[in-house]
Amino acid sequence: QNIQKTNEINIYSQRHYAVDELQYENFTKMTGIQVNVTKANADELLQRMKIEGSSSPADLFITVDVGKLWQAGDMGLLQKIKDETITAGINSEFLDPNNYWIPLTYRSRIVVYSKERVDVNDLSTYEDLANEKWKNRLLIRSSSNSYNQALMSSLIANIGSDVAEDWSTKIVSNLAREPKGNDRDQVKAIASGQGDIAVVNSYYIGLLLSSEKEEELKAGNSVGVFFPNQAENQRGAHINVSGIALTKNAPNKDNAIKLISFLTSESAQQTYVDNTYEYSVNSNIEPNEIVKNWGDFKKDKLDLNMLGVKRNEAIRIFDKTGWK
Amino acid sequence: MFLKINNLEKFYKKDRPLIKSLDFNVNKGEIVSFIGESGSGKTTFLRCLAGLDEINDGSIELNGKILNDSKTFVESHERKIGFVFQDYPLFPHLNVIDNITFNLNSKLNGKLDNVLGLTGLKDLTRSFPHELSGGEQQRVSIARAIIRDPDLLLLDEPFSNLDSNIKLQIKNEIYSIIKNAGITTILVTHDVKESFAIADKILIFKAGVLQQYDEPFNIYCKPSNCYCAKVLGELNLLVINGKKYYLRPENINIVNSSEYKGIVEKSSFVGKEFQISANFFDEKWTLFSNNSFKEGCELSVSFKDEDLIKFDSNCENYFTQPIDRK
Amino acid sequence: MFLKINNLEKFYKKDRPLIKSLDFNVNKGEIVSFIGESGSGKTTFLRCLAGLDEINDGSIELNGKILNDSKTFVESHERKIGFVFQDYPLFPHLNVIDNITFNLNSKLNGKLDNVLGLTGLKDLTRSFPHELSGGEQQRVSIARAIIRDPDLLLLDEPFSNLDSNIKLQIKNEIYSIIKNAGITTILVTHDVKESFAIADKILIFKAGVLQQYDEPFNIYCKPSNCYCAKVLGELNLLVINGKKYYLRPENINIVNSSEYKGIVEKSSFVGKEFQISANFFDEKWTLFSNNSFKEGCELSVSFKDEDLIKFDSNCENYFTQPIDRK
Amino acid sequence: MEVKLFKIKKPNYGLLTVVFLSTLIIFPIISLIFGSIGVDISNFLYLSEYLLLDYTISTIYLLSLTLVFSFLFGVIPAWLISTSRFKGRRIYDLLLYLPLAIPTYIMAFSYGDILSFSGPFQSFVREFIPSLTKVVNQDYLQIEILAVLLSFSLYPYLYAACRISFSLIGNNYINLSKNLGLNEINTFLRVGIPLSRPAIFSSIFLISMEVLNEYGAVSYFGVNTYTSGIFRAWGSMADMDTASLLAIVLFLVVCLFFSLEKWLTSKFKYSFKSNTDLSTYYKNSNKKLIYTHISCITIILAAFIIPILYMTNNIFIDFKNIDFFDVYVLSKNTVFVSLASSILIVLVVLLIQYLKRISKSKILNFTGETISLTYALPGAVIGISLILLFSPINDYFGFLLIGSVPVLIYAYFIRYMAVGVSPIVSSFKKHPKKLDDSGKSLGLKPFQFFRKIFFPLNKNAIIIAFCICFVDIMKDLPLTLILRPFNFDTLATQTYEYAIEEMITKSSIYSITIVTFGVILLSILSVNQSKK
Ligand SMILES: Nc1ncnc2c1ncn2[C@@H]1O[C@H](COP(=O)(O)OP(=O)(O)OP(=O)(O)O)[C@@H](O)[C@H]1O
Ligand SMILES: Nc1ncnc2c1ncn2[C@@H]1O[C@H](COP(=O)(O)OP(=O)(O)OP(=O)(O)O)[C@@H](O)[C@H]1O
Ligand SMILES: [Mg+2]
Ligand SMILES: [Mg+2]
Repeated sequence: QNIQKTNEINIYSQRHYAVDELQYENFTKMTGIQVNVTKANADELLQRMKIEGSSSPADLFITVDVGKLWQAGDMGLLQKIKDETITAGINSEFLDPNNYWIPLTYRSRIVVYSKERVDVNDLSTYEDLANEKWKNRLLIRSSSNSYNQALMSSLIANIGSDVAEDWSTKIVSNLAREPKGNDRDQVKAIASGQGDIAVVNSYYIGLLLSSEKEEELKAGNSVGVFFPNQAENQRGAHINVSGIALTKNAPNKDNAIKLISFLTSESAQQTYVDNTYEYSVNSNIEPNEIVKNWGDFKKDKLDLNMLGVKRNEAIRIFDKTGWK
Repeated sequence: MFLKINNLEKFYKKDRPLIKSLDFNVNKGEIVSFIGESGSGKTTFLRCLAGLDEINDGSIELNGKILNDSKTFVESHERKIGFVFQDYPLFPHLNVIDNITFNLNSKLNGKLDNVLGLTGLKDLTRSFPHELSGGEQQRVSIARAIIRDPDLLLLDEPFSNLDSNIKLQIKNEIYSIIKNAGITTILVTHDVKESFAIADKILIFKAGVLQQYDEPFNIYCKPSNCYCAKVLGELNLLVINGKKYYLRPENINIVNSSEYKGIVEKSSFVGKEFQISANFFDEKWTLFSNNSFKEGCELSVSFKDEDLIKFDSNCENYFTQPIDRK
Repeated sequence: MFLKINNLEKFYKKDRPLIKSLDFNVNKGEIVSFIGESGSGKTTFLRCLAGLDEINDGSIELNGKILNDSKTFVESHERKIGFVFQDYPLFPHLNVIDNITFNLNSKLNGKLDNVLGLTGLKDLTRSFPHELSGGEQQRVSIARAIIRDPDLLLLDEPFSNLDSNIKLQIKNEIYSIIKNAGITTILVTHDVKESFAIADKILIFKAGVLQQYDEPFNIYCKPSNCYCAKVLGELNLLVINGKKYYLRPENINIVNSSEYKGIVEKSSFVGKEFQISANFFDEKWTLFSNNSFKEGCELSVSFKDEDLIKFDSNCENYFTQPIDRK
Repeated sequence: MEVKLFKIKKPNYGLLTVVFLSTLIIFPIISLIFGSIGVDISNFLYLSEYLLLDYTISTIYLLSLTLVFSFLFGVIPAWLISTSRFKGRRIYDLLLYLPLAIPTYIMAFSYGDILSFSGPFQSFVREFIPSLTKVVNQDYLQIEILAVLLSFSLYPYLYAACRISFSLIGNNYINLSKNLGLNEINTFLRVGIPLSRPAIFSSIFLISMEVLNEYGAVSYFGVNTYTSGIFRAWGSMADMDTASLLAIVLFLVVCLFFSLEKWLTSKFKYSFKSNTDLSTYYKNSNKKLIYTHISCITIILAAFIIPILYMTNNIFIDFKNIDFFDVYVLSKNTVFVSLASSILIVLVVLLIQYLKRISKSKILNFTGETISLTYALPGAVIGISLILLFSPINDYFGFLLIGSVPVLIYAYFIRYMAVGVSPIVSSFKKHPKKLDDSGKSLGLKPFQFFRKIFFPLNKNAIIIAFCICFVDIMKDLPLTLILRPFNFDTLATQTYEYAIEEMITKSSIYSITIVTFGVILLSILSVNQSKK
């Protein structure tokens, strides 16, 4: 039985892209270790791990929102990973200061604008979106979306909760329509003229621009990509990472570490960027062609754990200011 | 003529016509009793009148308006015909009151009380159908039909589950309601007594054909064929010189001795007198007597010649084809 | 004693007992006719016998085996009791044959033919219940019960939808089947004639209480109270010197003149004779005559003193509490 | 009267079985309720202060609209198809069930896409009728449209139950109503609908619960329902206790409605009268025929054909990327668990309803009803409560129950019980008790009873219950997501994973496979049905 154990890893994952399976296959091919995955929502997985406690079969926990990784650590479900060979290849700005998790990819929450109706020079920072000039022109999805929650958390951490609350109020009053739809729909809404600018995740633009549907391509092409807060002395665009963490009672710890180092290896990182429109956490890996066209950008240096720490406060601000 | 039935034909399977050619008229306010064997098509006929079935030929005319012929079919809900169904269906989700007043919205408090009283349902107004006895359900069904003053009232075995007491009471009340309001009524019943008691006319129906349609007394005294005679009461067959004669039981007197002798087969008390089955000339006779006779006894009887009933040859049975009565 | 009912009590609502304390026995092979008003609990009683309802107190014993008492309840399907329901429900997914032979697997071809013949269903064997007339459905229901030789046969208004012809035939056949096989039978009917014709004993039931249980002739001649007397036939009230006497219509003779005079209210032909309603001493009387009388006519009658019926005071009405008959 | 202490009957195995089964079913709820005693309610208070009123109002609005539309799409065609005979009736009958196979969120995402700026509708107008471009260029993500879309995929619950119920009303009551002066429309309103109350109530219950538990479509349309509250508490505030508390409150409210309805109708009966004709009732006028065709075709087109065409188109677009082997594996998984669970559900529902029917026991009656109530809990909450229930066993025996197929089936069994109950109860309530009495007096033993009366009489309903359960379980998400074994995907999870990542195109092959199974199943069974 022991032998069997050493030959597998159990993953609870929130990520469910085809590329993940590809990575696991490659890993199994390389090491002969069987990878078992259960994919579900992060909250349910967290709850499950918590209830299962020491008898949990999970070795690794993967999310697309660093906030949940922080939460897992906070709940005492994780153990630290201190492995130089892994962290060496990773751009240190994405690393967890507490070593509870390892980043795999990252993406930015950016502003897109109608190429027809918006002068790109009018765009500057997230804070600026609260400006009167965007009244009835701004599009963004609902506050129950974790990307927005992460964005708000970053704002609280960076500019303080009072200012953030004020910002939120103004954002709400600038909205062209009630928050709804997904990120792509915000872009389509710009295309159809319901609003002029929108806040979306970077890789959705990539998805649109690579779409097989002509009309989607058109929609994607009608907007321009803008990374906010890029100016000198500004903090940079908000980013969020998709990361992996080792559970507290991981039954197959050694295999798990192997997988982590595999996923952070340059070849695996290359696989990520080849198949998705995310950015690699390894500075040596260039992003996908479409993404590269948007150019390099300055990233917010905030401790990513803050996206989890400030989560609750962010939600209360949303609620208070009526951001649906 | 209030209700005119012309050459009505009806079948479920084309080769087996149920009603061959029915032709009769009813005057306004008349009560016609429709008598026929089980399965002869009485209910089917009422269904046609009520517009629940279409007739296959002929016409139905009510109050000068054609209800159904080859071109017209007035929908049931436009006919204003009261129907007490043979199996007295009640809506299972409505209580007695709601069943009775179903689809009536006018104020009818007085009338309702009246109807409830006459059908003896006053204590059961809030009961649901499954909590009612068979007779109670039937009474609700009657109440529901008569409360709405129909143009034509169809009663299909309306009293089959009522005890004699309440039957008598309801029968009398319905009779007076019908007569007062001048509601034309067709009553299907198996109980010839009932027909005699309230019908203005009796229609005897057999083998898809109207056999006789007349006032009770006339039918009893001048039955148009043997079948009609039998329907209204028992008939004993007597063959004299190869000719067939019939005798009603009540016209037979038991005497000490006579040329007519028979053997008692059974004698049973039927209340007020004994009914005696006896074998006369190899025919089974029924007669009545105030005394009981033992099985096997010899019995002598006498009768008056004028009480002998005779039919000409085509009336010895029943008509199988519609006869022209015009 | 084949069937023993001891102190049976039954209610739907505790404060309104339907059957207060029923106590009677039936011998093997006897036919008991159960007579009671609509809604008096006849069907309920049969349901208890059949095991479809539980009794609230007392016991039911069949053939020496307790079927139901405070400790025991034999399930319906273990009782082998034939039940012809008042509304003759048939299984909608089965045709006539399958309904009749439902849950019978033994070969019974001869018997089946026999039963089909007697109920006149030979032509309808492949019909489904909804394609049958009311009477035909009822006959299927009867056939279904008698084909399985039950220990106890319960007939709840089994003939209500049959015409007199087929009724007579079935009644006679059932009678001989029952008598040959010695099947104990309880027959609920509203038609006292029927009871007289086939019942060995009649049970009169009213207000939750057994009023009288005896042979037909005895009940007719020695009714235990006024109610029983009335059930079996009409009764005319006569008050002589402040004392109440009753007279049966058939014991009244119309004479040319006498001290008893009344006014005719209605006279109607009931087949074989006229039924006359007349007003005597402010009471409504019924009598029979061979002639019709006009409304308003004066009528003189005579009767024999020995035909006067008298009840002691507690029998003037009906019993409201069970009486001890032991 | 003596007090009856001992009634020597056979031990009531039926009762024991039902109590056992229903305990099995409601155990998770009970554990949830006990688990929520004494939890920290500050988040709960916070939510009720800021959001619940708002959420409740939009929930009620969405729910009412959805029910109205479902009623239109479900009940009216059910009546038309049950009470008239016309050409094409059978095919409509089949097609009208099918939208059930399209998950609500797929319906919402598909229409969201179809109606969006880049969708075929707007593109078409821009291309060919430019003058209308302004008119059609709207924001279609509105709560009213959401309600229509939800009812597109939910009305089949109503359709199924009403179809059963309407076809069992019996000529007898229809004739009565005609005779009492009601035309067809009034008969429908005043006889058809009241006599189908149990069917309508149980399917309204199902639809309401689906709407209440719907998250994907609802959040896509930016509508915040009560469930958003639950997930906000859980997902965003990381407070599972508050989430369960909210779920329990919802559960209790539903229980209240449920009991109210049961209490109100405790005296009512809905059965047809025995010996009645159950078929054909109404003649078709030409006008009515046209109306019938138009309404059926419109519904089928909007709720089924259009989404299917959309998905098919997606498949063609993405054809080269489709991994058919994967589709095959997922289909195998899906069919296996759905089949096992729906058979289990139908058997248990039948057993319970049947025992309820032949016994007079009050307890049985009560438990028979309560088992549907599990549907009132969000799937994810049930999932968690099961994990809660089974993890001690994991600990104790050292093997994994959670994340095994049996537990997954058990979870489906709990959750989808109500889906199976609805058609079967609708049918059972329609059959007169008199038939049971006849059967008993003809000496039927309990099992024979089932075989000879209940099964043949309720066959249609059983078939439909099975189909609906099967299709519903095929679509299940929350339970599958959290309880499935490692590396175990179903068509639904795969559909969802793509859809949620805004890759509708890729998800289409999986959702259309779900639909295909639904079509195959329904067709086989409807052919089987028509043999009768
Ligand atoms: N839907 C049907 N399809 C075929 N045959 C039918 C249908 N309905 C009735 N019948 C047959 O037509 C005949 C007449 O039926 P109907 O109900 O009119 O008889 P009825 O005179 O009312 O008899 P009863 O006195 O027994 O009620 C019966 O023999 C019956 O079997
Ligand atoms: N389930 C029930 N709940 C409450 N009351 C009931 C129920 N069933 C019957 N009753 C009442 O009990 C009484 C007796 O009913 P039952 O059916 O035994 O009468 P019955 O003597 O057979 O009458 P009928 O001759 O009219 O059929 C009726 O008044 C009826 O209203
Ligand atoms: Mg009839
Ligand atoms: Mg009765």
